[in-house]
Amino acid sequence: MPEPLIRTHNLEHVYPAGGGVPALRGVNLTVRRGEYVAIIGANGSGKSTLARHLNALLLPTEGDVWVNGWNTRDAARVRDIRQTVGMVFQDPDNQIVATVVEEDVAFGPENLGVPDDELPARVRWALETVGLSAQAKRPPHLLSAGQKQRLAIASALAMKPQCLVLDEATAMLDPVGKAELLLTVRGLHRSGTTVLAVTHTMSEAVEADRVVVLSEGGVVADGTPADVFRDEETLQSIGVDVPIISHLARMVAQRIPDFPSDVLTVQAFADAVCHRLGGQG
Amino acid sequence: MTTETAVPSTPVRKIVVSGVLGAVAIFLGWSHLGFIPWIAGAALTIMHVPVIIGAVLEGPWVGTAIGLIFGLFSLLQAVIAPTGPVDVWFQNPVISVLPRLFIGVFAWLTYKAARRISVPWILFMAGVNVGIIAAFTFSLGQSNAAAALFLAGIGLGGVAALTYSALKMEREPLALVLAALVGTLTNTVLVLSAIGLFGHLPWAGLPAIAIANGLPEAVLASILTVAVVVAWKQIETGTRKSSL
Amino acid sequence: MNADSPWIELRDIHYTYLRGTPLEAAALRGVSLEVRAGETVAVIGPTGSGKSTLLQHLNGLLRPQQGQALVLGEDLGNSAVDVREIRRRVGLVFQQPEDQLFERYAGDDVAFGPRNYGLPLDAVRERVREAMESVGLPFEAYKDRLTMTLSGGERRRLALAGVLALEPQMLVLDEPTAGLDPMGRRSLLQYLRVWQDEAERAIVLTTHNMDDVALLADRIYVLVDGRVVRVGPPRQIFGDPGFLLEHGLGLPSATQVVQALAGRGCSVPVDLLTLEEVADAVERLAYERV
Amino acid sequence: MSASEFDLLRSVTLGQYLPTGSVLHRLDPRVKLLAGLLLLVAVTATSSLAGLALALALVVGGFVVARVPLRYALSGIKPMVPFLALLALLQIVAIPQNDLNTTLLWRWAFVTLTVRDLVAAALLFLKFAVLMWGFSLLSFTTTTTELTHGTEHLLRPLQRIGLPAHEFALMVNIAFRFVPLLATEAERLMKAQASRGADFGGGRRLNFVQRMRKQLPLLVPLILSSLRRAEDLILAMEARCYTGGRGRTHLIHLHAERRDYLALAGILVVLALTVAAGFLSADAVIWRAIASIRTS
Repeated sequence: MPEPLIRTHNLEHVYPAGGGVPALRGVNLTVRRGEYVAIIGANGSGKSTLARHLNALLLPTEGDVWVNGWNTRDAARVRDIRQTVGMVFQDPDNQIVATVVEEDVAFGPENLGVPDDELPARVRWALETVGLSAQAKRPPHLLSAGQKQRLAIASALAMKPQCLVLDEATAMLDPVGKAELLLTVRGLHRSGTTVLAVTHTMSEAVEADRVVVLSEGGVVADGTPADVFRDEETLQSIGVDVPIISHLARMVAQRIPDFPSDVLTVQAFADAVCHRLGGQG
Repeated sequence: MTTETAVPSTPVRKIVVSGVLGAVAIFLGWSHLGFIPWIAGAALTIMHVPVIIGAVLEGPWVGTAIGLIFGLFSLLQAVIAPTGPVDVWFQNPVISVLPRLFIGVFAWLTYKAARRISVPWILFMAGVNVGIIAAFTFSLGQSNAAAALFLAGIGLGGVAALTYSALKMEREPLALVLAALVGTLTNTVLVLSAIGLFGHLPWAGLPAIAIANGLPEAVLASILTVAVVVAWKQIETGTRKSSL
Repeated sequence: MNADSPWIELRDIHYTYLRGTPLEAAALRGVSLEVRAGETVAVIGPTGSGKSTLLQHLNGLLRPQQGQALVLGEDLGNSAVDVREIRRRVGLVFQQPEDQLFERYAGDDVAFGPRNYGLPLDAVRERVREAMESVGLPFEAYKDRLTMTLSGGERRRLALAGVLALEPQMLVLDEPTAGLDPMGRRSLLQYLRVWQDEAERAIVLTTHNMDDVALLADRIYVLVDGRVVRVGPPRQIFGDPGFLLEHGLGLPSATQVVQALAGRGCSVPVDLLTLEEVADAVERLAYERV
Repeated sequence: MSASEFDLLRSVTLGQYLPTGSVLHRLDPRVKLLAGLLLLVAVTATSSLAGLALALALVVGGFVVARVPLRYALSGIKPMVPFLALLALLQIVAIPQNDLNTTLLWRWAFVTLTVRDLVAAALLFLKFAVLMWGFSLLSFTTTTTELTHGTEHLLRPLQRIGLPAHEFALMVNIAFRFVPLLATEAERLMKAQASRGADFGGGRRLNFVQRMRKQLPLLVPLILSSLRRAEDLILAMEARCYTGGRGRTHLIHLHAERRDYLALAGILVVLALTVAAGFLSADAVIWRAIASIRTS
């Protein structure tokens, strides 16, 4: 079994100003290369706190976190860890450093000391991947929120990370922006990047092939979206909504007994209906 | 939203906080929100408040850096987009940039010292101030008795109010008020002295301007500094309750 | 303003930012809109269609450069109108309002509005109590809380309370549920519905969440590039999903399912809006085939 | 009444950069920065009208080359004309220049007006104008980003003696990056508070306390929000492995070409003449030349 990309062991975190209440209570999580994992939970469940341990922005109060075999407590490895795990944050405006799009993308590689002559090609590749090549010379404050988030992804990509953590990256986007961002992320995952999406938007969680549910700092569920979203009651009790479609599927299942209730997307639901009607007709 | 109180001051933090508060200073100047019209067409500025806040929160280096940005910007604004006669003098970096480098340092020193303030120290300071005002009134009294008495009245009133509130306030807000007062007076005194040095204004007139302009600016700066820092570091003060 | 005339009537409003400068940008190009007592009107449109600019004409933050804005019988075109009184009766809440809180204690922030209108302390306290209770922030428990220590959802409801404390006749909300987690969104919508049913009140809101629109709106205005391209009840507007998708607008979940079913030949009535209706329609389809 | 009282913020466009794409725009920013500094030194150092006229010609020529409409470029000085006139008058009254061998033009009670007074007034006006238009030309033709790059590259050799050139440039870059954000934020704050009865119109004379009560609820959340944004940006920069200037490579490299050296040399010559004119008392020479033509 190859070493997982990310592994946490009894990870606990207490914020100094948090009044002693642990934000994370003993989280054990492993993520293998190439996985697309969604981390969901109500506000205050510890989602973002967990995400910020994965690139050593936060260090555990108790327990350990390993990235690519390196312990995040090992100061000498912090740079390698952050190069391996890129991160995109929630607010599009507050994560852009430079006053020109292409220079912001270059910021990360410049910090890594990527040789000067390699930088232009890398910046062009990153902007190409997220579809922002035309905006290279423009100031960021003239971009839409969706474009700014894609710029943030390009800036993380330019460091050639093995894994990309999206910390509620679609929360402040409109539907068009959300769809574009999810499309970009799906493309990255298909080309081999491990993706960890912290979100409370169910349409984003359904994109993943594995869902981890957090509540009050602990993992309460970990499985495929279909398994996790089958149990609507417990999820609602910890303040997590199921995708609207699984809610609809469950309502139909009450009316038509053998209707599959583990359906998650609009298309899957429509197929199930037609299959159910076709099969009977 | 919890902010860690004891946060190590890494180089990144120093650069970012300086840049962001520097942006506030630039914005206040550029949008004229930083100018509050005062009597006789003069305007009080609060563009030095971000410098004081930066110094109090992140130390003297950040205070100096924001002071530099504030100074360079006011130089640039005086040259490119002048609005009043004062701007002609502010085209000279010794007047617009040099004094602003010291606001942060003095504000930080006062803030650090004031946190260890004790009642006898307050009374001692009150005594010192009264002495200064007395000497000043005596010297000015030679040439213009009426003005001297008037200014002395203001000065004594100020010291009395300050001493009373110092005895009443808690440690942290008091330290912030003193940091803001010293920071503002540093700016006013050094800028006016530089102006005096270049002979733009007669030396005799400077103390009057210092008090007429400097004191209200100091009051404004301390109100703003306390309101921001106390909210940012979530410090409970005063009645610890809303006014309802 | 007689009884049945609309509370708000915009006629052919044009607005251009920075008019006459090289940075000129036309936001509204002839918009007409009407809001009647007790109605909930939704304004939907892609980002940059002029939604926020339109909303700011409803409480006089922006005055019409061209066309007429009649709000509660006053013509906002002429500058003699007491616009502060209009702003009291038409409460406007901006996007991410939690960023605009400035008082240290929650109670004081809600009191900002009533104090601006010179109310005595006990009247202010009563207004603040009522407003905070109506958004699920118990007065005694929350009035002395530090604003910065409240959660994002709580601060957004506090900002809403700050407007409700002025006892407005109308609420104008710019993306009220944007960025909230599902629980926060549900509770906010609940408070809005309760507020509207309490008395004859109207709501105008913009949002990208089409499920909210299907749930709340009596009438919908579709805005594209500063022009109203469609207006009508939800069933009619969402009955033509192609048109909305074409302009980059989302669809309520129910409509998405209906479209997917239609695409596969299982025809269900096209104007279904809620999940219950879809579930019943599928049930009917299943038992018809038997 | 179309412009609302909140529009002032939206018009806060940072600097007056006009992308006319002229050769001046394509000059190496280091040359333009050095030119600005040289102009500052030359204008303050010279005491000769002729020299200043030369510098003025250089700046106005710059506007033409940069294809900046002259009326627009020079209009910036309009608000200052009354003040400059006032200052000139003050100078004449306060610092009489009637001792040297100068011809007396006019006398009234204790006020004396001599040729030298006029020259002093003209010097004051010209120095102010040349400096203002010179730096306006700089801001028309150079973006803030180029300015920070130019400054960083100019200061880089000093980095070896401990001057934090990289840190300073990054800080200024962040400041320029945040000003437009603060502008939109402040506008939203003003509108939110106006929606709750705050009166920013301020048509009638608000006294000091009223005005402060209006401005404080605006400034506190504005500064708090900039501190919040700083916390996010710190995380974002750390997540991208920023640990200070050492070992950092650079995407942007400034290459001075022949035309840059030529331009700098040209500017140097003109400004040297401007200063030299003062020492060679060129004004007197020219004055005598004009006088001799007139009398012959």
